[in-house]
Amino acid sequence: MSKHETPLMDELENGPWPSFVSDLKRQAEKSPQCWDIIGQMELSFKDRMTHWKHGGIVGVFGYGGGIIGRYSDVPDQFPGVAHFHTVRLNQPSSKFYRTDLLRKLCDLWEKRGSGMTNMHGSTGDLILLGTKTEELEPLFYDLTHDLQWDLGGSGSNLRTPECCVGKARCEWSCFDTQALCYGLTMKYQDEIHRPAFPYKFKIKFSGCANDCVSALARADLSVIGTWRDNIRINQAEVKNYLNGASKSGGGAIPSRADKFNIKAEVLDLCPTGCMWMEGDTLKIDDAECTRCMHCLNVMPKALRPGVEQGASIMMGAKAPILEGAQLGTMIIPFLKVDPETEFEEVVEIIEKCWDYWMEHGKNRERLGETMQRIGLPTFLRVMEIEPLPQHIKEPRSNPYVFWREEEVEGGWQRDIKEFRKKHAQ
Amino acid sequence: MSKHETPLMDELENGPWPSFVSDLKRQAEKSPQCWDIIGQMELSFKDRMTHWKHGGIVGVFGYGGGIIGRYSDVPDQFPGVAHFHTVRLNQPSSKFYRTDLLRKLCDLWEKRGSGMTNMHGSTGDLILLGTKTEELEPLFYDLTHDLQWDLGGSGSNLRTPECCVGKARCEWSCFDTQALCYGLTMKYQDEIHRPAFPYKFKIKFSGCANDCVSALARADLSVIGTWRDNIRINQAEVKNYLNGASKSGGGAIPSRADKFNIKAEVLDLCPTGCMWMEGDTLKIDDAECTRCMHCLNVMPKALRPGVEQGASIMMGAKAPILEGAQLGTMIIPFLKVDPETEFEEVVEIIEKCWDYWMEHGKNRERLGETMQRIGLPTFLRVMEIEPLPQHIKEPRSNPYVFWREEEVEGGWQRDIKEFRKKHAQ
Amino acid sequence: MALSVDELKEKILEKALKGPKAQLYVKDFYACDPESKPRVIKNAANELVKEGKMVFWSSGSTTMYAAKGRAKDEEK
Amino acid sequence: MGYDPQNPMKDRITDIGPPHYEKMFPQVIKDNYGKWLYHEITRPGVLKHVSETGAECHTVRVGSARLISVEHIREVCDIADKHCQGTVRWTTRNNIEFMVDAESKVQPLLDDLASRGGRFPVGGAGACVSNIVHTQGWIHCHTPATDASGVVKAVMDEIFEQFTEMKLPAKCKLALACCLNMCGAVHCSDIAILGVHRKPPMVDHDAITGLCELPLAVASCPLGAIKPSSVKLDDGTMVKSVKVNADRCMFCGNCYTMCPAMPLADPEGSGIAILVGGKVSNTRTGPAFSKMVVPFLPNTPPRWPETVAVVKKILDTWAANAHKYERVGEWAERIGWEKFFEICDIPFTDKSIDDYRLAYNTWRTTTNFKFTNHIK
Amino acid sequence: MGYDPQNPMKDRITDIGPPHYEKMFPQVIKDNYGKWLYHEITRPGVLKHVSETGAECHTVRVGSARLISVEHIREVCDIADKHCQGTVRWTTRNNIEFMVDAESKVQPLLDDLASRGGRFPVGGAGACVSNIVHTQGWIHCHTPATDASGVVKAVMDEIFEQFTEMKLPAKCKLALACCLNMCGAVHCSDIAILGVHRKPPMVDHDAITGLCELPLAVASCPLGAIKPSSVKLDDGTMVKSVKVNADRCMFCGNCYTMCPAMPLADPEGSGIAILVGGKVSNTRTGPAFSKMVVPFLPNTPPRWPETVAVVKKILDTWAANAHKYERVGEWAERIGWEKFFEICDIPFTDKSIDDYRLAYNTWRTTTNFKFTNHIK
Ligand code: SRM
Ligand code: SRM
Ligand code: SRM
Ligand code: SRM
Ligand code: SF4
Ligand code: SF4
Ligand code: SF4
Ligand code: SF4
Ligand code: SF4
Ligand code: SF4
Ligand code: SF4
Ligand code: SF4
Repeated sequence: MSKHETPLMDELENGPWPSFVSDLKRQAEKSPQCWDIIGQMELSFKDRMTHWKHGGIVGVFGYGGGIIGRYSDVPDQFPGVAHFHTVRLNQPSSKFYRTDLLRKLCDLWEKRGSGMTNMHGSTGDLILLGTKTEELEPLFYDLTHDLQWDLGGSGSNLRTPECCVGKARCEWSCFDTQALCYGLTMKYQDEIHRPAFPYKFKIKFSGCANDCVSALARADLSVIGTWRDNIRINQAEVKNYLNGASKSGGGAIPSRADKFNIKAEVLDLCPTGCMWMEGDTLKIDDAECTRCMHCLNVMPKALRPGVEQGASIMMGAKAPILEGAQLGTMIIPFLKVDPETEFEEVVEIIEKCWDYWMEHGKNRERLGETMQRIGLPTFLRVMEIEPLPQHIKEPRSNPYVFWREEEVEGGWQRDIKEFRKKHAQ
Repeated sequence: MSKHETPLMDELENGPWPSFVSDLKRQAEKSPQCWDIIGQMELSFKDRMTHWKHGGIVGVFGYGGGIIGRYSDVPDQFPGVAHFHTVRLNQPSSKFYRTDLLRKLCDLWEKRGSGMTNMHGSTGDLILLGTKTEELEPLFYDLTHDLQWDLGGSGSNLRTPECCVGKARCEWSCFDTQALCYGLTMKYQDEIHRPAFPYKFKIKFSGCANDCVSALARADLSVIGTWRDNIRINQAEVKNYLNGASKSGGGAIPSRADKFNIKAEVLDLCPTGCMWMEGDTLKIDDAECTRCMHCLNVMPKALRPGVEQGASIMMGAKAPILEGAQLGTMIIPFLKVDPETEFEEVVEIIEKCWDYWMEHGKNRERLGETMQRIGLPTFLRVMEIEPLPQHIKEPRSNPYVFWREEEVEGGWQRDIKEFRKKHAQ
Repeated sequence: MALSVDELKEKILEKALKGPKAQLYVKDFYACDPESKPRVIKNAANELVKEGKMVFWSSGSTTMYAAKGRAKDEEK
Repeated sequence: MGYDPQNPMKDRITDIGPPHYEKMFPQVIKDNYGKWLYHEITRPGVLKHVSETGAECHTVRVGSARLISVEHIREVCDIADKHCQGTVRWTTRNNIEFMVDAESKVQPLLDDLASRGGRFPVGGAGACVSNIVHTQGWIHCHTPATDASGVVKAVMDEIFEQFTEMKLPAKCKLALACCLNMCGAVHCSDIAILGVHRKPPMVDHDAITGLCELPLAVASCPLGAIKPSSVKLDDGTMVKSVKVNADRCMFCGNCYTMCPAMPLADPEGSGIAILVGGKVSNTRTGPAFSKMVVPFLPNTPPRWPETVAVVKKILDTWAANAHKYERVGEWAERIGWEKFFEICDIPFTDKSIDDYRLAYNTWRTTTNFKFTNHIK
Repeated sequence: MGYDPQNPMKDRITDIGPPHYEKMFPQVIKDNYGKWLYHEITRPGVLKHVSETGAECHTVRVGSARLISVEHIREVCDIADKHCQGTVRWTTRNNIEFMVDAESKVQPLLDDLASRGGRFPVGGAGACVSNIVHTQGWIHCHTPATDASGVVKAVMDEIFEQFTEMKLPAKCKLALACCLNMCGAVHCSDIAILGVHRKPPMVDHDAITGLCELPLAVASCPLGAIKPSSVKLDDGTMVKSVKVNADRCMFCGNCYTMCPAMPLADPEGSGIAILVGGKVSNTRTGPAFSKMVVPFLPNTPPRWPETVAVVKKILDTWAANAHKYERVGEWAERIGWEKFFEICDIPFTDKSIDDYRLAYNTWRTTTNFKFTNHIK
């Protein structure tokens, strides 16, 4: 583990954005294997190719997830990264940290690994980047004993659930994202740590339709906060926007903030056209509102979500491999999310879905792909959910209805001989 | 052929809409087999089922289209319709008729058939409804000799082309729909009368984007008029709309015509938002206009298509059997349609497309289905058409590009042994 | 009648040890007892891992099971 | 002269095409071809086109059953001879158009038409329901799931004043097709009436080998529901035939198109579906498919009251709620389909949820929706 | 104490989950949980949340490379200890947030951050480009077609002021994924940088049986391009292996995921595609996929100038032309994709025309289009 010539890497120490190369070099002072990280990266920059190989069976004993095995394909040149497994730690909901805990983690990872991390992985885990096979068990031991901290998911497991900042620091959260995220994480520890499914399963929680955790793009099941009564309007604050005392979007778009034009910026952009002014009083026909959040975003002081709050449940989002990407599909338009009942309603839906998917999902078939394969009507039937127009953007345009025999008067059995009596060949 | 008891049919003689039953009865005085038509229809009304069987091979000698064979499955009850073949006559373009010709046709059909017709069939043919096999040849003889009139298409033929009223009586037609329709009909008599293709092929012509012949829904190839310069504005007439002297839509929507509101009725409904008023002068940013026809429709006196006129060519529209319906897909955004050159450019496109489809189309595969199967990029390549953003609504969202070997630097042949020298297993 | 957990584990292990496939999806074990729910089978297989008789093999995205020693193992 | 069966090829004329359109034109059309400047709708069913030459063409549009007799056509000719110098035309929606070249000639024409016992209703222009584009049904076709002319008559009788007046927010294009082949533009209509089957085909084993090629029958099924099979007939002989896996059948009827020994029509099984919101014109928004909102209504001749009621309800609800110029589909998109079902009082069923190809594109992938009475 | 390799099961603790979130909260967060009333962005990168109790939380958001060392984290902890009572958080886009409970504490914090040699750029709030969500690339993954951290650094250096200021019409969400697996939300981002392969996999016949299960490799290909095959090795032995039908391959890499003996990465073959116009929020319009506008740019480390230029061009063109609040995709839809290609000066290729599943839905089925310089 020695310093290598790394002119390409070094170039990336220039420029205003924080440099991971400088950071690696700083860490290398304490964790010399970082020189080999830089060295192998340099080689990749030269070869324009990765130099990592597949992982395989590494993991901590009894867990089927949480570790991604990784080996260098040039271990002789870079022995410091011959093994370079990552460890996925289940982040605390919404990723708040106390420094005492973080410092302990830093020390532990400097001792047991490369000292490099990802804060955070795309699924939400805190990722410890690069260690040897033999360090895994000791690391896990210290982690659980000293830090009371457990691994997240990988493989065909429930993946580490993730949520937006929600009620902790946002005025719009329509349910308690942290509580639900943490509650389900604890309830499903087994599913997170040991493979249970045909393929990965991801759950994400956003407190409102802004979806700050991108659940609708990335989660097999997403819970998105909403309300079913009326937007709360503070008319005095509406006037403050009109007279310029408050800034649109809380000041988020200063470059285009000449004078607030409520018609152009709110009324005309409301997708349902359900807002209008009567003098300087703002009116909303809430029955027409789809709670898209636009007007609340523009006038955060004047408008607030209604008080009858809950969430929509969408299923099946995923990246494109293999059938093409899917966004979450509406499954439950509105549901109360109640910590009192330990989120009973949500749990029931999740488990009904798992039961079906575990039995009928094909290997490496994401939930969304299963839904596509069997069709939404069948999926709803399986889930015992009444079909609603809210499930669709628009009704089918092809005429190919799969009627079931019991739906058709007289069933399907007919006698061709009887038929022929009335209709000669 | 006697009068039958037809209480259900008789019911349909009531009501304000013209009654086909009364009409059948009127005709029955001259064509007694009409009693059997009414009789068999009555039976269908009772049985809630058709009483017709497949047709088979009837036709006129040497033609593979123009006749649809049909037999009753209750011929003993209704001998007058035991045979009930239809004859499709190729309508004159835009369906103008002189009465002398029509009267001759009436006489001929009373002599040779049931006396019943469809004016017109959904493809555009004039349909003579119901005759016996032995009448077909005599009918065809008289038709061609006395009326100089030929049959239209059916089966795996080019179907009878059809066009909107166009320049004959419409101010918006951007090319000569009748001339092109008639020209191609004459050029392709062989394709209309004898099967040439894997399946039916339909061509329709509309003079503008209003598409009064529904080509975009129904034609394997549609030619739709448009222009590429600026909408002609008559500002004096604009003022007449503003001051109420002219009625919006030429008076088409009187029930909602309180006072013409150019903003609500035109500017705000323009899909590209490319229109605005400067005082009472109407401005259009023609570079942004998609020539959707809305504003011209609303203010026919003030707005006219530009003068550099031509057409878009769309391909592949069809009804849902079997892959689901398709609308016409943009193939040529803009083309001059020039009678001087005998529509050379259009002919070239049609024949290039036929050449490919005849060779590569599967049996009973409509052009649109072929296009779907091979993909639009391949189809454009086959058609030697440069790919344009106008061909699509939006770029692909999946990342699955089928690169061809010649497009990739260094080709596809690689040596795994060389690779392994740099990347150990 | 569904098999007992022990019977189930026995069948699973037998399949992992002697079956033609070295690495199996959890679904491949469902056939060991059509009467048992997927969750029961999954739990039995996971217990065999805990007992050290089987191992998890993971591509990172996909997890499979193998009898100890039969997995495609980098470090062997 | 005439056709000689002994000598069928004698003097044979082929491939001469249709009569030339120009020869069919009224004089005012011929003279002003390509010169039209603008048009007005001077009263329901009456169009006035003005040419740059100053000439005018006044068109009186008249409803027609489409299924018409030569006697009726002769009457049309009588009218055309009397008022229109012996010319007449038909529209792409099967209406009849009488054209005159002066305003003064309109009223006499209208009076004449009105005197003919309701056979020539004037209308079908502007913001109205025009004629219902339709197909054969029980009058001629072998595959229909419902009738055409009868249903059209029943519907048009009920909404007749929407034809003769212009009280709608925009044009409303109705169409009917008697089976899934959808001859016509049912798949792109504001309101479409569609004949649908719901029972899988029977197989007429006695007759199948005589009536069709088995491999074609097998290949005809887009879902592979038809398989070759050997069957023992009543008389004990084994024949090659096919069997249908009814659970995979979607009742498209393509097998029957290819093989007459596989009928699917049935008095209870077959009936009508209602689709709405299609259009063809490119005005504002592009062409759009009609969407299935009622998957099944029974065949109830002679007046199909269930179908008539649904069509009228949709038409009236749209008329009462849409903006000016807004076609049915544009309106439904604007208010949202969940609202459409609610205010049209149409029960929502899973049959409206697509599960054929491309189905995923129609599922709701946003949390944006309106609460309706569907959500408890 | 500690882990005892001789006795691995001793005192083993499992399934305890993550630290409880509440224990991690700053005091002001704990006290005002669920009570927040509204927020403001007082200056770039600084949010002010006001509670119904009157309490305030001021958040300073700081950019991060995501790939960070424990030394860097310790520095974060130092700052948090000094200003934030020992608490800090990370956002869903990998920025660091320092929260203080009074306006007066903001400036000292900002000064401190500014003093640390550019390691803590403040920004990423409001109408800006926030951090680029990204993945592993050459730092850790085995399947990448490009790097992650390097490309992100190169792009962020170039558009740095879009992070530290708020000059855009709306938020612009950038993402990078190093292969088609698209770990992250590349498929729904305003501007996405995507690693793509363009050469079919090689097959390492010598090693394949040792490295993977052949049936899994065969089954992995969504297009059935992989078939079992017997191959003679150099030493003459016949082995069971697979062969790839290159013409059917779409370079998805799924085979390599399942079978390490089928690598596809290549210095020339692999590179970057640019996709634009996706979003996840439901604001105004629902979530939308990103669309591929540039199918391929070469891998040119360390600075990827071609990629940087395209991203900047799109960003600048959008910024100059979009309406307030209009996300990239909303803008492109409004002006039309043909205009997007024209004004962003991006060559249009057939690669942007979909020919995978559901492709038909993306073809233009209306005559409505704008003339651009593409039409001769
Ligand atoms: C580490 C991480 C990227 C990162 O740098 O952040 C990651 C890394 C890998 N992902 Fe991922 N995925 C990561 C989040 C995602 C996400 C985002 C998310 O979870 O919100 C997605 C898109 C959402 C989704 O699941 O669809 C994602 C979609 C994939 C896919 C495609 C799955 C699909 O069904 O479309 C694969 C391929 C596969 O499963 O075979 C994949 C596979 C992989 C593998 C295991 C590679 C492989 O082919 O086996 C990568 C291991 C890299 C390594 O060396 O560590 N990864 N992967 C993310 C997990 C960190 C964490 O736990 O926090
Ligand atoms: C007569 C007519 C209906 C009418 O009452 O007007 C008609 C009647 C038949 N059509 Fe049609 N089609 C008629 C216009 C259409 C149209 C409209 C058009 O051409 O603009 C369509 C939709 C557009 C299209 O082509 O996609 C149409 C789509 C079909 C289809 C579905 C084809 C498809 O690819 O989706 C079939 C079924 C088939 O081809 O197997 C079909 C088949 C049939 C057959 C031949 C029945 C069959 O299954 O073999 C019908 C014969 C009925 C009879 O007894 O005469 N007909 N058919 C129309 C032709 C009259 C004319 O020549 O003017
Ligand atoms: C006569 C006819 C053409 C023909 O060759 O026969 C025709 C004639 C005219 N059409 Fe049409 N259209 C005719 C069928 C159509 C069709 C096809 C159809 O109905 O099957 C369409 C497309 C249908 C669709 O979009 O679903 C059609 C979509 C239009 C439109 C667009 C309306 C819209 O709101 O989208 C206009 C413009 C308008 O009405 O403002 C238009 C306008 C016109 C104008 C005003 C054109 C003109 O300046 O002369 C004509 C009189 C309109 C009227 O009757 O209100 N015409 N028009 C057809 C009359 C059918 C009938 O008897 O009712
Ligand atoms: C801190 C964070 C949540 C978290 O749990 O970490 C967050 C926080 C806020 N988001 Fe967000 N959003 C955060 C990621 C997201 C994401 C996900 C992502 O970026 O990957 C989205 C969806 C992305 C998408 O649509 O593609 C997201 C879409 C929004 C929107 C909708 C914007 C739009 O125009 O569509 C708003 C409303 C707004 O900005 O007016 C919003 C608004 C907000 C507000 C104003 C909410 C509030 O009242 O506190 C917060 C400050 C906004 C700001 O920074 O300008 N947040 N926000 C995330 C910060 C990421 C970062 O470091 O940049
Ligand atoms: S998703 Fe909604 S509730 Fe959650 S942080 Fe974003 S804006 Fe707030
Ligand atoms: S939330 Fe959206 S739909 Fe509802 S009123 Fe506001 S802008 Fe309109
Ligand atoms: S399609 Fe256009 S040109 Fe043809 S009749 Fe209709 S409005 Fe006139
Ligand atoms: S034709 Fe359509 S797009 Fe063009 S200006 Fe008129 S309304 Fe706008
Ligand atoms: S729609 Fe069907 S039943 Fe009706 S005419 Fe066409 S093919 Fe025949
Ligand atoms: S009706 Fe259609 S789906 Fe059913 S068996 Fe016949 S061809 Fe197949
Ligand atoms: S996007 Fe592909 S290459 Fe990048 S981390 Fe994910 S799996 Fe690995
Ligand atoms: S890269 Fe994808 S398409 Fe190509 S062979 Fe591998 S799995 Fe098949």
